Amino acid sequence: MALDADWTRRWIELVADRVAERKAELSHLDRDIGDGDHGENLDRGFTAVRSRLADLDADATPGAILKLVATTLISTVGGASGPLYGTAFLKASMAAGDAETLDDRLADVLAAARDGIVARGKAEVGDKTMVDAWTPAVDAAAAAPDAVAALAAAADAAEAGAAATEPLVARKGRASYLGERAMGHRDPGSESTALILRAAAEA
Amino acid sequence: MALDADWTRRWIELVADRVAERKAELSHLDRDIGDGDHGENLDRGFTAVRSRLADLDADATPGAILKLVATTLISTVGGASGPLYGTAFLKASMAAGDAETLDDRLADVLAAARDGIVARGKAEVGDKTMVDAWTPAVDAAAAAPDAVAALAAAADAAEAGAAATEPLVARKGRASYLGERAMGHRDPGSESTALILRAAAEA
Amino acid sequence: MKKLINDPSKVVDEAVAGIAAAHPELRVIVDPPYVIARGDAPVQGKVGLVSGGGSGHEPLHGGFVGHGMLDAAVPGAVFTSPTPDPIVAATKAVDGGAGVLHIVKNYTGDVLNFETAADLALAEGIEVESVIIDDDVAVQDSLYTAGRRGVAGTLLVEKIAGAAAERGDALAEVAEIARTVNANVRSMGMALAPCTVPHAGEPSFDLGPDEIEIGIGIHGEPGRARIAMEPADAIVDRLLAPILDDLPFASGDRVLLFVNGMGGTPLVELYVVFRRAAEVLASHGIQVARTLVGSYVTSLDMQGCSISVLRLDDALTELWDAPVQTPALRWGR
Amino acid sequence: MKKLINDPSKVVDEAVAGIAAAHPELRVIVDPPYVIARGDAPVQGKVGLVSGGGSGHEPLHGGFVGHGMLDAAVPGAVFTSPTPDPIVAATKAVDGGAGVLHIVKNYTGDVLNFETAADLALAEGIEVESVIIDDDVAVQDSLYTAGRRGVAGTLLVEKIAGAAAERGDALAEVAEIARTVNANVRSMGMALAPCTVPHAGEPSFDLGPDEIEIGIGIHGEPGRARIAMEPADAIVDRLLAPILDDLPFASGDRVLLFVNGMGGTPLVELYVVFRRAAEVLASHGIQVARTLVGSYVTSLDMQGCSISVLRLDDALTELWDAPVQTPALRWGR
Ligand SMILES: Nc1ncnc2c1ncn2[C@@H]1O[C@H](COP(=O)(O)OP(=O)(O)O)[C@@H](O)[C@H]1O
Ligand SMILES: Nc1ncnc2c1ncn2[C@@H]1O[C@H](COP(=O)(O)OP(=O)(O)O)[C@@H](O)[C@H]1O
Ligand SMILES: [Mg+2]
Ligand SMILES: [Mg+2]
Ligand SMILES: [Mg+2]
Ligand SMILES: [Mg+2]
Repeated sequence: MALDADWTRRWIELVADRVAERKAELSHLDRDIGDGDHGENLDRGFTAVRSRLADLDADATPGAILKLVATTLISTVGGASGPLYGTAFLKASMAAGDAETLDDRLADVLAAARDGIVARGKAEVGDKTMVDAWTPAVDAAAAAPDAVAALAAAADAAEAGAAATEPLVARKGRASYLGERAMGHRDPGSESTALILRAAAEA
Repeated sequence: MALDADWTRRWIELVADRVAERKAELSHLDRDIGDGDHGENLDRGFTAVRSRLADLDADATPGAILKLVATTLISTVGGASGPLYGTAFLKASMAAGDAETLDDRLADVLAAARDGIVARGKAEVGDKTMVDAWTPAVDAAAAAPDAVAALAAAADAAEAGAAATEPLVARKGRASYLGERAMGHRDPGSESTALILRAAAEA
Repeated sequence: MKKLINDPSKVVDEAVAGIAAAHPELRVIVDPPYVIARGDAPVQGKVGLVSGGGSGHEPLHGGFVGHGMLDAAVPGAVFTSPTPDPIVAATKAVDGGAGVLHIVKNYTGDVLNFETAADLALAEGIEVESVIIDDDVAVQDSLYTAGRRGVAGTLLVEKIAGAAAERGDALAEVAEIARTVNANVRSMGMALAPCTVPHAGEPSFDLGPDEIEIGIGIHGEPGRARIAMEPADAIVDRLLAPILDDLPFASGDRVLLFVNGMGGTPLVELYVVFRRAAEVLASHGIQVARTLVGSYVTSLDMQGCSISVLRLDDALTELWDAPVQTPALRWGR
Repeated sequence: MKKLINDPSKVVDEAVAGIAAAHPELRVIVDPPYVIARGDAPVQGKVGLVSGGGSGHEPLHGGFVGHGMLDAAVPGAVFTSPTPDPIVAATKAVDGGAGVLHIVKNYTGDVLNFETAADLALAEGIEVESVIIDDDVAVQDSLYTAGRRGVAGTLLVEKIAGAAAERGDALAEVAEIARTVNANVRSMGMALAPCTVPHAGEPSFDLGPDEIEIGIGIHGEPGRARIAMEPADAIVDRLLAPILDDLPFASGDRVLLFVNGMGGTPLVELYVVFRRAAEVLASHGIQVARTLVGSYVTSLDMQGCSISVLRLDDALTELWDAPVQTPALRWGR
């Protein structure tokens, strides 16, 4: 399997499908320790992404597709996750450049995405944010023998990272206002990160 | 038994006791077809009456006592029942004049009270108001052989009159806003009238 | 019952004390019975305006005391008309020699207590006129009822008559203008959820989770019909139809559209209601020339709204636009 | 969920349309993404003020657009910061050549989206300064959190900075005044009952019939502690203690006391709260020189209140008193 433009489209469409399916679940996680809109926010964004993807040139590169995702998320999601995921996809598209496939640079693309989030949001691992899913995923991808294995390893690591946010006290985002009351709840952004990376592995 | 000043005081104090006891019940009747404050209103009034009674000259006549009740109710009750009961006691005090007892004029005193209510509120029998308790009571008192019998007859007639308001549609007061939805509920003012007249019979 | 109160029987006392603390420009008698008056009352040579009624409708009436509106407000117990004494006291306090207008919502208790007060004031040599407000179209057949209730239209009467008094109109003229406003305004309200009177401790009526009450008054009285929950647009249509039919309003009319919250409903919902109401009026060729949106004539914590429509002419419009400076309504100074 | 709405996903669209219909003096872009601007924007030579944030806090921010306050407000989806595009559009629309001040409540989403917008506006040659508002003392340890939240104090910043811009202060000066207000205001809120976000359809948190939530934000977030229901006076004491400790306020201070309703709480209760708050401040020797009571910075239909205290000096007092003419705050013209 080549991580080419077709794959990139399949990936993004699968994300859009899964966000729509799991919208209520994501918002529910956010209701527990945030403001209850994370699923709505991402669904608004990926619904817009899906419709704009249809208008994109048939020969658009993976990088161009990722850039479209970035600008669409930035201009439709709002909230914390909009600029964070927007920046992530923007930096990913820059790392993708105008390559036809991402096979040779997947780990760099993921690392660029994560670095973008950290640059904007200033969160560290353990702060109970989406970074807790991204960073183990980036590390797992870097250690994997090839791109396909990297995708699977990233998805597994992101899911484990999301689960590992449950016992934590948050230090960034709305959940940080709750102090110890955030303990026992999974961070919604880490869960949506796991969703995005699992979709990448299955696309 | 003479309907003298002592009796008048006992009567009014018994009314104050019973209104306090049955405050919630009266307000509950008012909640069904009015605004739920009839018990509160009367309790506020008769609590004030009780305390002012204590300050009244020991040799005050029945008429003077009734006048104190009237002015106190007018200045403390508010709502519809304040001016109506206030006027009733005011007219009653005028009919009592400076007589030492009401034995020879009880029916006139009650009729004066009822006439005062009708003059202010313009309600007729059947309009589902306190007049539906007062008018049969006045009639029964007029037909009774003596004052003691008149009190008992008035109380019985007022209670029957109050009960008879239940099937009616109201044409005065707040219950009139409800149209047929007032049917099946007893008018709170007719019930408090029955309370007042029963207390007179038992004082 | 969860409320920001202390002793349920002290709500009015403490709220009046709060009004006094929050609005030092008013002169508030903070011992019962209460009077909330303009700081500069009596204004010599000006007709004084007094209104009042049960508490629980805040900011009505105390929030409308000030330049260009009421000279004094008399708050009774919750949902209970004040007694004559404080009405007389207010009347005396605001009499600047040009007489006093009583603005009375049409409820038996309010009418009777203001009647007695007017008699007593007259006996003390103060000229008093009374205007009875009955703008609520929910009460249908006025021949067989205590008559229509005075609801949110009261605010419009107070503002416009207040402006007339402020410009120096005589008592008869101010009263006439107040009656003109009353004759040209129609209102109707609804509740999503009832209110809870503090000392009662339970809701004033019961509503199922999918029921709403149409035609409610402002005293927690149940309304004219209980129906299944509907979208806001359908509710607006249901409130506006009897309002428009009643006057009737006609194509070409210029109106003031007032969407009022009942106390527990947030502004964002009132704007959703306003949007539809303006749309419906436009579709009837009725021009919305002036607007008001907010919780001004409330019923404690009731959730719901009322809509009032006032037919304007140039004279009323000018008086509406005139400066007003009160805690709850303020412009032009 | 009973609300005066139609489609839960259309609440903001319809409310913005209602704002446009109710306030023809504003210039409202009624197609998403929305911008609510002064009718006379851009005012040449004047610093433009732009604020915004998630919807559901009405009248914040759209109700504070007008002379002497904001030049434009950018409403996002319910409780969701707007995206950069409409912030940039608003910034351009109000730039009168003197630069634009962004007033941003301290939430990660708001900060990030305004940051991007400021970068984009700068790239188009507009000078932008940003002020982050973080007045909420409920969030205790700012080193280990996203920092304090911006809550009701935002209104005070918008009013005072708006007056500075209106009198012709330069961008740096207006920003400095906004930061001074933020540095001198502290707020804390509580809920008797949570709000229900329309598209969620269920309350934002669960509260038992005898529980209240202390230290809530304005986005339906649960607060800092859940305690048993208390009388209003005890609640006020609980809210004021950390406010007074934090700045700290001291005997002799002159302050503005702002009691704010959360959307579902009636004014009469806010006055009960105000009374006690004024009493407590007096007992600390703090002089309440200016007051504000009402539901201005809300959280949909949440029941509850917040208290804000701003330390005043003569300069801030003069700016607070300066004329303002917006849908929700108006005096002096
Ligand atoms: N500073 C941050 N760095 C990284 N991720 C963050 C930060 N702040 C918030 N997040 C993520 O954003 C998620 C919330 O997104 P969302 O609910 O859409 O936005 P909002 O909090 O504005 O409502 C959180 O679950 C968290 O994973
Ligand atoms: N016009 C009237 N004539 C006689 N009685 C009336 C009239 N209007 C109301 N009432 C009586 O007053 C009672 C209500 O009193 P209350 O609840 O104290 O006052 P309010 O209606 O102002 O709340 C009614 O039950 C009725 O008996
Ligand atoms: Mg969220
Ligand atoms: Mg009653
Ligand atoms: Mg009453
Ligand atoms: Mg949000």
